[in-house]
This record gives sequence, C-alpha cells and structure tokens, in this order.
Amino acid sequence: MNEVILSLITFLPLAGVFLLLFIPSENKGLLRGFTLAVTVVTFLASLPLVTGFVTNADYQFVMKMPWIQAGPFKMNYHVGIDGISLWLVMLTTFIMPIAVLSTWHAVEEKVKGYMACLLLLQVGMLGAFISLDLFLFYIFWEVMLIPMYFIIGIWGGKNRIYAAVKFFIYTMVGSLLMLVALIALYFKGMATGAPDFSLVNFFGMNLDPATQTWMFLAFALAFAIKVPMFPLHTWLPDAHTEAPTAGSVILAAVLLKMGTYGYVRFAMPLFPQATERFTPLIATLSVIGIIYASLVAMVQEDVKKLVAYSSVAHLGFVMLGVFALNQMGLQGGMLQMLNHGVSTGALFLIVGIIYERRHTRLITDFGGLSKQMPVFATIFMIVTFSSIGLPGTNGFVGEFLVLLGAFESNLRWYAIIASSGVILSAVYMLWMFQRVMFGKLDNPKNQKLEDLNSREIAIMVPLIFLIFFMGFYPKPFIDKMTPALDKVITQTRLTKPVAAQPQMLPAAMPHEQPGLESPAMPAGQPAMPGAMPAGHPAMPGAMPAGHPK
Amino acid sequence: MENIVIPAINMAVIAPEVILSLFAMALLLINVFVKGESKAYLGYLSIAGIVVTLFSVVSGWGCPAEGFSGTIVQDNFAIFFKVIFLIAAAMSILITDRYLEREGCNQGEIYPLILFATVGMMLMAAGTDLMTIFLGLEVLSVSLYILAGFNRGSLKSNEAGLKYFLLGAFSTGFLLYGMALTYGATGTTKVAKIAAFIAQAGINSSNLMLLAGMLLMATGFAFKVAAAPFHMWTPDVYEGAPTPMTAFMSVGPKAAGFAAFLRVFLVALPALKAEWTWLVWVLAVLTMTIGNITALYQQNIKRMLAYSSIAHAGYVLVGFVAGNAVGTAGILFYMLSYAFMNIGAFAIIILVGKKGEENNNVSDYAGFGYKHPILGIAMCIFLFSLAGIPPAAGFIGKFYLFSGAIQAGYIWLAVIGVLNSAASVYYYLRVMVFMYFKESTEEFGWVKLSPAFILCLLIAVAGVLIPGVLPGVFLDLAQKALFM
Amino acid sequence: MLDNVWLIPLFPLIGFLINGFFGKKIKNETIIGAIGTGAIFCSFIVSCGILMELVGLSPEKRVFEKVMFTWIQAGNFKADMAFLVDPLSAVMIMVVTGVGTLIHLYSIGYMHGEEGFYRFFAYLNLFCMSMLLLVLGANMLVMFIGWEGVGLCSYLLIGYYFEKKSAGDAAKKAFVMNRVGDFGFLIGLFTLFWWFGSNANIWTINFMEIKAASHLLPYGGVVTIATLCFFVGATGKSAQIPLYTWLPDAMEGPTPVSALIHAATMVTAGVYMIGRMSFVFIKAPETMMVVAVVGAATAIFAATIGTAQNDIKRVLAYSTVSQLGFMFLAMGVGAFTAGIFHLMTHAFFKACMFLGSGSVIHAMHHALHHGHLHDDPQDMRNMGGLRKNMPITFITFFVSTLAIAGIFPFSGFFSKDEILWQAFSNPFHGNLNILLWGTGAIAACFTAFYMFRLVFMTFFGECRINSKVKDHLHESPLVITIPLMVLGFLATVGGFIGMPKVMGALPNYFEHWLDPVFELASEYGKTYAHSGAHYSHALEWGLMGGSICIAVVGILIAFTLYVKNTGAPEKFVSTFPALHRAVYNKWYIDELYDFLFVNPCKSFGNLLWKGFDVVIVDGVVNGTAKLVMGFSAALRGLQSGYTHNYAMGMALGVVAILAFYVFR
Amino acid sequence: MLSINAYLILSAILFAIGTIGVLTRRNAIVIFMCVEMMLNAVNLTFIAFSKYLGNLDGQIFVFFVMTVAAAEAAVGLALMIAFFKNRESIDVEDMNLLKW
Repeated sequence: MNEVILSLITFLPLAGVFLLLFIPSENKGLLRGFTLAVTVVTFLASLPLVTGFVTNADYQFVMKMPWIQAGPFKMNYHVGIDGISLWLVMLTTFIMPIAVLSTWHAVEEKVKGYMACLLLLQVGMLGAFISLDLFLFYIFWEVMLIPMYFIIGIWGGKNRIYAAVKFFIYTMVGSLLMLVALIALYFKGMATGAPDFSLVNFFGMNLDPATQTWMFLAFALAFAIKVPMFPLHTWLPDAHTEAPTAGSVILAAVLLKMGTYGYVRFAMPLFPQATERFTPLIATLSVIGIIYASLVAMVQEDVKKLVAYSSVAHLGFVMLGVFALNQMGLQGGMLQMLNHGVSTGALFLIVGIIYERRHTRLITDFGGLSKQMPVFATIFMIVTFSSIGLPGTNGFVGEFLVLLGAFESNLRWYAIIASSGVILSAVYMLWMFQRVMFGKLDNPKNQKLEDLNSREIAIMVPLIFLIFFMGFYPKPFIDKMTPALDKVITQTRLTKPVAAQPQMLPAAMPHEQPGLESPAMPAGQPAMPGAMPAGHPAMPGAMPAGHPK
Repeated sequence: MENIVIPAINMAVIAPEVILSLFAMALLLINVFVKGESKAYLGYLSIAGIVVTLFSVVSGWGCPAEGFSGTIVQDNFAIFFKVIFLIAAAMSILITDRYLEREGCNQGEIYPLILFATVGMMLMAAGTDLMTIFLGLEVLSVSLYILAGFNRGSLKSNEAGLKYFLLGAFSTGFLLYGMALTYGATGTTKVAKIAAFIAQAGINSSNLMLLAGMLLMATGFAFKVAAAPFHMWTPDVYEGAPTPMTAFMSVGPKAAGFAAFLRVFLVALPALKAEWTWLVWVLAVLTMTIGNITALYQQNIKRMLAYSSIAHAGYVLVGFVAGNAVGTAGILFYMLSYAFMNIGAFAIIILVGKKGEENNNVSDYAGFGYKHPILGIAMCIFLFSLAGIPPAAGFIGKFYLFSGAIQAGYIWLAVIGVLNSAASVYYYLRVMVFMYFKESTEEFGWVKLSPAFILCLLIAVAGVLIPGVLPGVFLDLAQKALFM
Repeated sequence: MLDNVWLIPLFPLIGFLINGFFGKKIKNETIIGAIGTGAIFCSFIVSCGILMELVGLSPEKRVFEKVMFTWIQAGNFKADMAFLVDPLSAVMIMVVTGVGTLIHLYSIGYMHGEEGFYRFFAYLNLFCMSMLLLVLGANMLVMFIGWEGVGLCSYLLIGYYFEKKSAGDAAKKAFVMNRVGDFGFLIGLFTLFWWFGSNANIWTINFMEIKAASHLLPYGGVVTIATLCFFVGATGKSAQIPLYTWLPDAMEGPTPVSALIHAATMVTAGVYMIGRMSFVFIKAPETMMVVAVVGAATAIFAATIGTAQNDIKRVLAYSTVSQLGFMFLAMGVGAFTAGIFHLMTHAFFKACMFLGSGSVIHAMHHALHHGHLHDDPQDMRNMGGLRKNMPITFITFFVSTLAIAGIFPFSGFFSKDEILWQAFSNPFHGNLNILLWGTGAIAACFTAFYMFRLVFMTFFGECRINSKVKDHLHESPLVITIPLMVLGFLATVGGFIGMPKVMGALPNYFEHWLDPVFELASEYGKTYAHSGAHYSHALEWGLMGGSICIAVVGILIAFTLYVKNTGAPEKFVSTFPALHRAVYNKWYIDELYDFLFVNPCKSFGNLLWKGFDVVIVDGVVNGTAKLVMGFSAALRGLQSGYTHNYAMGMALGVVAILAFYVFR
Repeated sequence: MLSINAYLILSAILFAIGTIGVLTRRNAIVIFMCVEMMLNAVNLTFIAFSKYLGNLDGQIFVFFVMTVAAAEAAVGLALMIAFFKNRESIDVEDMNLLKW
C-alpha cells in the first residue's frame, strides 16, 4: 500500500482531468465542485505520508519500476520522498484546494479548461517533488510549465500574453541547459557504473572540477531562474501580476520552491566542489536579491507586484540559508520555503480578494479598508506580519534560522547584510498595509466593499492556522526533515577541507564538525551521529548546550 | 573479352518497391479509365497498397539480405526508414482528398505520384550503391516536382514546383559530380566497396579528389534534407505546394535524404569521419540557427513550419555529428516522431485553411482552441512535440539526439541545440497564443472532418504521445535498425 | 507557584483571544473591560504569589526556569519555550502586571464609547502577554518573541485610530525603527551564539547558561561587538539616540497606551535587556561607555526638546525619552540596580502622569465637544487652571511631577539621585564621569523645568479656553481616578524601598533584592575598574543636596516664566527665534532622517525599479529577444524569393566548403 | 592518348560553365539547359574515369543519368508550361510570389 500512495496522489488529479472532460462546460458549479473534491481527496490521500513517515534519511514510499530501456539509457519510474520533499509534497496538496477555492467566482470563463489546467499543474508539481529519477524529474519539471502557461495566458490580466510567454521561455532556457548537464552527468555516471538515471547513483562521483563547474552552472541556472534569483527575476513580477489568483498562489507557494528544492536535492549534493566554489557568488546574489527586491518592492504601486518582489526577497533568504550548508541554515531554508508558501500564498489570496471586489490593484485606489472590512483587515494583518517575520509567526522561525545558519557558516557578512532585509521587509509591507488598510475611507468605490464571505474565510483560516502553528511549534516540521538534510550536508561537504569550518580555538574544540567523521553515514538511524557535536554524545535529537563543568 | 556474368538478382529484396510501383501504375491506369467525379477511392486504394507494402517491408525485419549484386539491401536500417516513408505517405494521402476537393484540383494522379515518390525514397534508403541511391533520389525528386506544382491553377503552386525543380536539378548536378569524383577516387560506386578500397589503399583526406567528392555529395544530400545554406528553396516550396504535399515533403524526402546521407557517410566514408564531422557540425549549427531564427518572424503558418522543418533538420544533424549509436538511433527515432507531429500539424492547417490557401496566417487561429477544443488540443500536442516539451515524442527524440552529441563530447553543439530549441518555443507558442489567448474574430465554419482525416489525426496524436510516454520500444527498434 | 509561571502570560493571552474573537459580539463594554482587566489582574495575582515565593527562598536559590516545550531545534541551535524567574524578572512582572492592571482599569473609563473598544482591550492584553514573555523569557529567543511582540502591539495600538494618517504613519515609524533595533539584537544574538559555540562548544542562547559560561568571555573584542549590537536593539526599543524619534510620534495612540507601552513597560525593555545581560555588557568596557554616553546625551537632548512642546502628551513623551536616557546612563556606569530602580519608579510616576494627562484630555475633549469647538484638547495653550476643576487629577499629577523632578522624598528622587551619584562615582569611566554627571544634572534641571512648565500651564493660572466651555470641565469618573490615586501613591512612596545606604533609615531592599542578579557583573567589573576612588559620604550627601537644588532651580524658572511672568516665554521666543524654532521642531531630527534615510531609500528603490529592473535587467532580457527578432528580420531578407539568389547561395556554400577544406 | 586529367579538367570547366549559367541566366529554360550541361559534364567525368579505371560502373551510371535527365526535362518543361500559362513568363525574376 505504502508504495502506491505517491503515485496515487500524483495521478489522481490526472484522472480528475479525464473525468472533468465528461462534465458539460455549462455546469460550472459541478466543474468547480468536482475539482475541489479531487484536490481535497488528494490532500487527504497525502496525509498518510506524514503519519507514515519514519524520521530518517531514507527515501520512503519508494516505488521503482522500469520505464525506458534503450541503448545506454535506463530510466525508471522511481518515486519516493524523504524529509526534504515530504513537506513540499504536503504543501502542494494542501495549497491546491485553496487555490481552487480562491478563484471560485473570479474565473467565469472557460471554467473547464481552467480546472483541468490546475489539476495538470498539480500532477507536474507533485511529480517533480517525488521523482528520484533524474529523467523523470526533468519530465515533470517541464510538464509543469504547460498548464501554468495557459493559466497565465488565458485567465490572466491585461498583459498576460507577454507574461506567459516570458515565463515559459525564460524557464525553458534554463531547464534545457540543465538537460544537457543532466545527460552529460548520466554518461559520466555510466562510466563509473551507474546503472540507471536514479539520483542515488550520482552522489559522490568525484567529478573533476571543470566538469563539476559547468554542470553545476547549468543546473544552477535552471534553478536560479525558477527561484528566481537576482538578476534572473524579472519574469516573476510579470507572471505574478498577470496570473489569476490561483495561478499566483501556486506559483508563489509551490513553483518557486522547485528552484530551491532543486538546489538542495540536486545541484548541491551532486556537485560538492562546485557548490563550494560558487557559494560566494550565490550568497552574493541572494543578498543582493534580498536588498534589491526589498527596495524595489517598497516603491511598487501595484499590490501584487509588491508581493511578487517580496517573494524574490524571501527566496533570497532561502538561498542564503541553503548555501550556508549547515544544519541551521538548511533547515531554516527549507522551513522558509514552506513559510513562504503559506504566507505569500496567503498574501496573493488577499490581493485576489480585493481585486475581485474592486478590479484594481493599485495601492492608491485603496485606503481605509480596515473600517469597511474588519475581518479582512485582521487576516491581512496577520499575514503581513507573517511575511515580515514576526516571532510567533512562521516567517520568523525560518528567517531566523537562515540568518543564524549563515552567520555560523562562512557567510557571516552576508548574514549581516541580509539581516537588514528584515528591516526593509517591515518597511515595504507595513507601508503598503498602511496605505491600503489605514487612513480615511474616502474613495466612494471602497465604501461599499463587503467583508469576507464564508468561502474566503474558509480558505484563509487553514493558512492562518499554519502561520501560527509553524510559528510556535515548528518542531515536527524540522524534525522530519533533519536527517535528510544532514545527509545533504554530508554529501555536499564530502570533500570539504576542515579549514573551511568556522574558526575554533584549539583548546576548545573537543568535538568534530558535523558530518566530517562519517561520510558514509548509515541512513536509518534516528539522529545522525555524525551531525552531533561529540560533546553531547548521548543525547540524540536534543542537545541543549550544557553548563561547562 | 570476358564472359558476362549475370549478377545475382534477388527480387525478394525489392519486393516492397515492386508492389508499391505496381499499385502506383495500376492506379494511374484506373485513374485514366474509370470516370467519376470523386477520386477518393484512389486514395483508399493507395492506402491499401501502402498497407500491403508495409507488411512486405516489415516481414523483412531482422533478416538481412541483398540483391542485384549488392546494389540494394534489405536491412533493418532500410526497413525502419521505409516504415517512416510509408507512414508519411499514408497519412498524407489521408488528408489529401479533402484538400483537393476544396481547392478544386481533384485529379487522381496525385496518389500514384505519392506512391512513386515513396518508391523513390525506399530505394534511397535501401540503396547501397551510389547509383541506386541516385536513382531513388531522382524518382523521388521528379515525383515531388510535380506534387509541389500539382495545383495547376495556383500560381503559387506553379512557382513552388518550378523553383523546386530548378534548384533540385541544380543540386543534383553537385551530388552527381561528387559521386563521379568518389567513383574516380575509389573505382567503385558501391558504398561497402568504397569503404573497403579506402581502407585498403590507405587513402585519407589528403586525396583531394575523394575529399571533393565527399563534400559535393554532402552538399547534394544537404539540399535534400534542407540544411543551411542549401535550405533556401524550402520555405518557398513548402509554402507554395499544396498543403498535404507540404506535409509529405517535409517528412518523407527529409527522412530519405538522411537515410542516404547516413548510409553513404557512415558506411562508405567512415575513414573520413574526422573531416566530415566538422562540416556537419557547421551545417547543424547553421541549420538550426537559421531555421529557428527566421521562423520567429513568420506570419504564415506554413512558411513558419517550413523554417521549423529546417531547424529540425539541424537537430537531426546534431545526432549525425555525434555519429554514435545513440545519435544515429536518435535520428531514426526523431524522423519517425517528426512524421507524426509535423503531418499532424499540417493536417490541422488544412482544416483551418480556406480555398486558395487563405487563413494560413497565425493570426487566423485566434480563438481556434475554443471553437474546436479537441482539434485545439491536438494542435497543442503537435506544437509542444515540435518544441520538444515532454511528454511528447519530440522531446524524447531531441533528448536522444542531444544525448548522442553529449556522449560523443560535443557539449557545445548540444548547448547550441538546446538554446535553439528554447528560441523555437517562441514561435510554436505564438500559435497557441492565438489559439487560446485571443478571442476569435470570425467563425471557423470551414472545418470539415472526414473519417480519413480523423484517422490521420488519431494516428498522429497516438504517434506523438505513445513514443513520448513509452519510448522504450521505439528506441529499441531504432537501436536495432543501426547498421553499425 | 513558581511552576505555574506560565500562567502569567497565559491569562492575557486568553483575554486577548476572548476579546479578539468575540469582543465584537459581546458589545457590552463592561464585560469586555472586565475580561481584559481581569485577565491581567489574574496575572498580577500569580505574579504576587511568585514574588512571595521568591522572597521566601534564600537569595542564591532565587532562580527558576520553567521549560514548556522545545520551540526551535536545528542543528546545534536549540530554543526552548522557557520562562525564567529571578529577582529581576520578578520586579518586571510586578511592574507590568501591576501597572498594567491599573491602566486596563483606567481604560474602561477612558475608552468608553470608542468604536473599537473590544479591539483596544484585545490589543492591550496581547501587549501584556508579549511584555510578559519578554521579561520572563529564559533565552534570548523567547525574549525576542516578546521583544517583537510588544513592537507589534505598539504598532497596533499607535495605529488604533487608523483613519488618521498621522496615526498610521506613527505606527509604521515605530515598528520600523524598532525593527532597526531588532536587527541589532539579532546580530548580537548571532555573535554571542557563534562565539560560544565555536570557542567553547557551548551552543546556547539561554541566559542562565550564558551566565554560567560568561567567565569564558574575553573582555572587549567580540563581546564589544555583540553588546553594541544588543545596544542598538535597546536604542530602538527604548527610544534612545539615534532611534528615539518614533516615541514622540507614538503619542498618536490612545493615552492609556502611551502610559502603559510608551512609558511604563515596553520602552524600558531595552534597559531590562541590558540588565538581564549585565554579565555580558560589563565585559565590554567600550560598550559600557557608549551606553552611558548615549544615555546621558539622550537625557539632555530630549529634555531640551521637551521644553518647547505644547502638546501635553508630547512633553511627556520627550520626558520619557529623557528619563530612559537616565536609565541607560545608569546601566552604562554599571549601576544596574539603580537603572532598574529608576525603571520601576519611572513606571509609577510616568504612568501616573500619562494617565493624568489622559484624564485632562478626556475632560478637555468633553468640554470642547460640548462647546462645539475644534481646538486641540491636547494643546496646553488651551488649558490652564484645571486644578480647580480636577482636583484628584491635579494632586496625583503634581506628586508625580515632584517625583520626576527628583524632589525628596518622592520616589524619583531616590532613583535619579542614585543614578547621578553612580555616574559621578563609578569606577569605570574615569574623567568622563564628571561629564556624565554634569550632563545628567543639567538634564535633571531641564526635567524639573519642563515638567513644571507643563503643570503650570495646565493646572495653574487661568483657563485659556472659552469660558462657556469651562463649566463643562469635570473631574473624571472613579474608574479613571482610582488608578491615578494608586499610581500617585506609589510614585510618592515607591522610592523608599531603594533608599541609599548613606541615609540609613531603611536598608536598601531593592539593591539586596537584585544583588544575586548583578553580583556576577560587579564581579567582572572589578577586574578593570579603577581602584582607589573612594568618595566620602559627605560628598554623596552634598551631591544629593545639589541635585535637589538643581531641581528646585528648574521649578523656580518654570514658576517665574509660566506663573509669575507669563509674558517672558514670548519674549524669549522673540529674542531667540532660531533657537526656539529648532527646539520646537525637535532639532529637525525627523527631517534629517527623512533626508538621510527615508527619501534616499525611496528614490533608490525607484531608481532600482524603473532604472535598473525595468531598463537594465529586463532590458537585457527583452533586448535579447529583440536582437534575435532583428536577426530574424535580417535573415528573412535573405530569402528574396529569386531562384537565382537561392542558387547563388547554394553555389557559394559549395565554394566555401570546398575552399575551406582545400586551403585550410 | 590524352591523360585522364585533360578529360577531368574539361568536364570541370563544363561543369563550371553550367553552374555560372544557372547563376546568371534568368530564363528558366536556359537555366535548365545549363543544368543539363552540368549533368553532361558529370557524365564526361564518369566516362573518363570508367575508361581510366577500366570498369563499366561509370558508363552504366551515365546511362542512368541520361535517362533521369530526360525524365527531368519532361517534368521540368511541363512545370514551365503550367507556370507560363498562369504568369505568361518563364523568367525566374517573375517567380517571386513566395519569399521571406
């Protein structure tokens, strides 16, 4: 049973698409209801993943079936999740029903196609997260583009065609280069005995530096575009601004995570030396992205664009944390991915809600909405503060760990500069909030706005819940991902010299740095022995620094 | 004076060609003697002929044989290509009937001509003697000249036919001269013996005569496959020719050209591989780039697909440069999938077009996806496949071609290839932009589907999706079809 | 009881949830007010219990940590949701819950009839919870939740009248400036955590663990950096130079908010934080000096501005900034106990004054409302002679003013005098001590002056407002005056628990109480303190007298200018117009910040967006596309349609190929 | 006995003349005649080689080339007639409906 869950949730939406074709186009209610049902069922079906997940570094719920065997190539239908993908899969299945609900009435035209696109998108996203076969991953990675392209292009705003085409081609350029590297990697792997495209074959291959460099760059480019990292970000504001609410929500919540996920899953552990070499570059770009996007966000006139730029900044934090390459940073980065999915997803929902009512997103068209829409104001405020990273909300935990991790690694100065992004995020978010929600309700068009209806409340409540839950009790999330991330650290740091570690006083270093002593760590132990400072050998999972005796 | 030795004639080897030729001739006669308005039955008869031929072709799979003292062979390589030709011919025939009716040039000769062209292609694929290859090529070309100019009433069609004819003949000159020089340098016209002679005599690229012969032959084949800079006829001819024939031409002769190109260069001239690889490398880059970039600007969808077909020739040349098993198998697979996707796309173009080849502009597709959702989806599938986006066959094909190049160490070539591929996405997407992102301005009243048409589209969709999702068996066949 | 410390923040949280979710439905102000006040009162009871229990323990055992659950754990980093009870936090929770309860009570009356009554109480409860988390946090991160949480509540409450643009602006300003401070706090935290981890393999942010390991910390160096960062955090939260400008603007919030948040509790968080980490701060002499200098500078700087403000709350706001400066001065000279002591007394008298001013404003508002006048009810120029109309308010306000002015035996005297004495006599800053003391003394003089200016303008003289309105000026209801009386009482007598040793009448309870907390710090301090400088009791007595004299001088000046010779201020203004304008406009610091930071940020943002993002980054992208299109157009031109051109192309191709191979 | 080179050079010259003719002439029939000239140049090459090498392959090839040329001529002329009917010209400069 266990091994089919992943395939089930991935292809359930596809089955949904086929069934959708038999529902008459005029029956919009049924179309929406059916799609909602499919996504909800998918979500429910994905819950066993959390409950059944054993906290270790192994791939779980694995299914491996031969798929293509031709010539030198062997591709398998090889799926499975570990702590890294578990939450991203959950995020995807969780966000989909919300996305479907979010444009319940906003999309009145071509409902059938719209719903089909949403479901197809889900197939692509889930597939990409669960693939353990590089080729399979690539297929899903590309498949994702198509429905998103249509969602933006058909149901988008005024400038939608430009945005859709830009989105598609921009992403395509990167991913095709990745394809080249991927194939080259396979041939390299074949030479050292890799039997198929399964990801595990390619770890620890000790490629020569030049090869690593270009392959890493190819992978990194594809992922950087998706993230998006400065200066490859310009497709994002356009895509976000033009996409319908559900599109923006999914784009922000899940699609962008593909990029950062790609780094963690592929680019870094596959090419450790190149990762080390390019860490300064990527950290620099991340930090620039944080500051830059924040400053640009500050002066945006369109709420949605502002949120889009804030996404760029947030993802900059993720990248910084990931490339800190220590437990804190990576866990923070992963958590920040989830947080960003929840908070920014919620922000886009909020923008969608007012857009639906007013058909404008210009900040200057609003003002004083708090008076007219108190419930909305409350929710908006919570989400805003989550996005700012207020302690107690989810945003804080991730951001804090990222900065801490970066600070503890070699990226200290980057961390310090990035921390100033914390100030800027407060500036642009609160300024926007103030202009939209505070002040006098003097625009007559705003005076008749209705507060949230029950559907809108229903979509916001789970997100609000998560905002606080992850803010106050992120432990279950972190715990489940820890072993897998430790493995990533081990794989990526395999060849790293000790000198790259933080400076230590010789007298005061009784412990090994994480991951150095046991590169071939037996996966499956509850906590990574290699990741524990030897000072606390007997305390798996919990290591409060004791009082030095 | 020696005794004349009657060479071994093995008719079984050319059985498919014979069958198809007989059918073609019979159809010619029937066309003349049987009166009637509709010529559709000729189409069905030719389909029958193709099916019979197909069986005859396939039955030879796995049993290599040669005939006519080694001037023609029956090997898997030839069989794989022959299947492609037959599929292309059959699919083109399925969409011809409606088109001719609409354009008012309902003449039955078109079917036998298609069959003759197919025979020519089959000869090219099966020929192991420069002579046979040349003959096949000419049989094909002469038929195609007529097919391109088939719509006598249309000036565009006339022009296409005439241009094709003049340039085709011109290129034949080069090809022949190349063959002559090769003959002069090696003393034989049989590909296997050429290779043997080169190996035995130890001649290499310093032999200018052989080198010149090789290069001139390459230009001749490059013309056939529409590789830059010998591609310039392609857009004009494709645009002017009757659409079903454009579909046919863009697939069949290109595949045939590659079949001959591959056989001559890989079998006869492997010793000069270092020489011709660079040539093909340059050709590949030029072809991809020129094809794709020029296509970006096109408004006429037929012309756009013409440029796109140039680009696709470029991709295939990438596999050729690789010259290894993966690359070559990639060529075979790619030509097969290209047949499905390209003819499928042209089928839709026929449906959207009006008499006199109107409505062929991309902008005429505005809203098409909503008026005819199923056709729209089909068109999307073809276009995505052409763009090389999974899970369509076009992606797997490109994957294989580029894999070949990467395996052989031509990373930059692969990079140029994928960048081209990314650029190409723009113009394929553009069609979809109009199909889905713009509202229709007028009614699409002119789409009339016949069962044959539906069949053709079904085959095309299946032929794009099945090898796309489960390419294993097809790739396996392609691997087995290699003569190396 | 100690084990139930978690109840303290829980009650306000419950209050917040009830009022926040159901307040709108409840509607009844009494119930809402009762819930809000009751919640914090329950906390107060628990706090009392905890205090009692602590008192019962021997001094060295007065540390208790309660771990609730592991909040964040990642790699070596671990942060528990844990509470720390020790004498210091006990003082703080008493102040917060005690003053908090009074202010909640007061708010029931003050906020009567406001549209968002429930919202107000919900926020107020939320604030109390955050503040309690801040003071009870057992590690820096829990403290940081509270730290930012109070910032949030401050934001919400300053922006309570969100329809007023100025309120929204002020709220945002407060939050952003606090964030600047938080940035510092975070970096400080990182530094400390990193240092301990990499040098001592102690991966902790827990205060007690750091304390236990603090002997490993070097003097200066990295500790200076870390503490300076923390101090940046403190300047943000506690409105010190350079991040003080948000506090006066924060007066846009309702007056109880100003009393609770912007006087009694939140703004003192920075002081508390330094006290909490005294053992780290003391190890950085440079930081100590910076803290002292900034504190002294803020004290005098804000005091000067306070002299020229006409808005009653703004005067109090600047006075708060100034008094916070005193507290930082105390911290900076190593007089942690004195700082905390002043924190407490300040909480009493300043809360009392804010509430008193609220009472005045309340009355003025009502009166003006009756008279259908639109004058500013907060402008002191409209007031005068209110002592007759509002006796209770006047008396409580007056004693608090005496306290802040430092008149014996009011509470402020003891705390402020202690600070000044320590500034003079501390062993850390050498010759700087005189300057610190002098600045403090002058600031004290200014304080006495502007506070009495306020009192005189408000309560003395003749009412400067329309006479028909005058009759409508009433004393506020009991619910408002009771808190005033309690606070007034505390402001009067609160100082006795910290009576200086030289006086000898009472043991210095307060110092003894906090001794275990700051013991280690003074221990560390000794290693680099200048020895020998022993001052006689006579000098201490002398300075004490001096400071009273200074205060009296200030009062007399105020009396002269604003009671006896009311024309004098006008004359002064006309004599030194530029000076007055500068002071009145707060030395143009806001404008300076706008000029230096806000506007450049905006224009830089605009430049980046419209100049860089759109033109360059996107320009490259679209430019590439255009370039390719240009190529496309050019290549298309080659396709001339002429057969001979095509043939020529082919021929050239052949020639080129042949030529290449032949001539290579 | 002339050496093989003479034949080859002659045929090369003929081929070049044919090529230049194709490039410079504008009348479709003339162009086609130039193409025929190229083919015949090739034929000459074949024959020369055949004689020189002493095998018949070249000569057989020439037969085929001639046959094919005849077929091409038939088809080509038919196309020209069709074009002429519609356009009343067989000048290649008039064949420019299809371009770009």
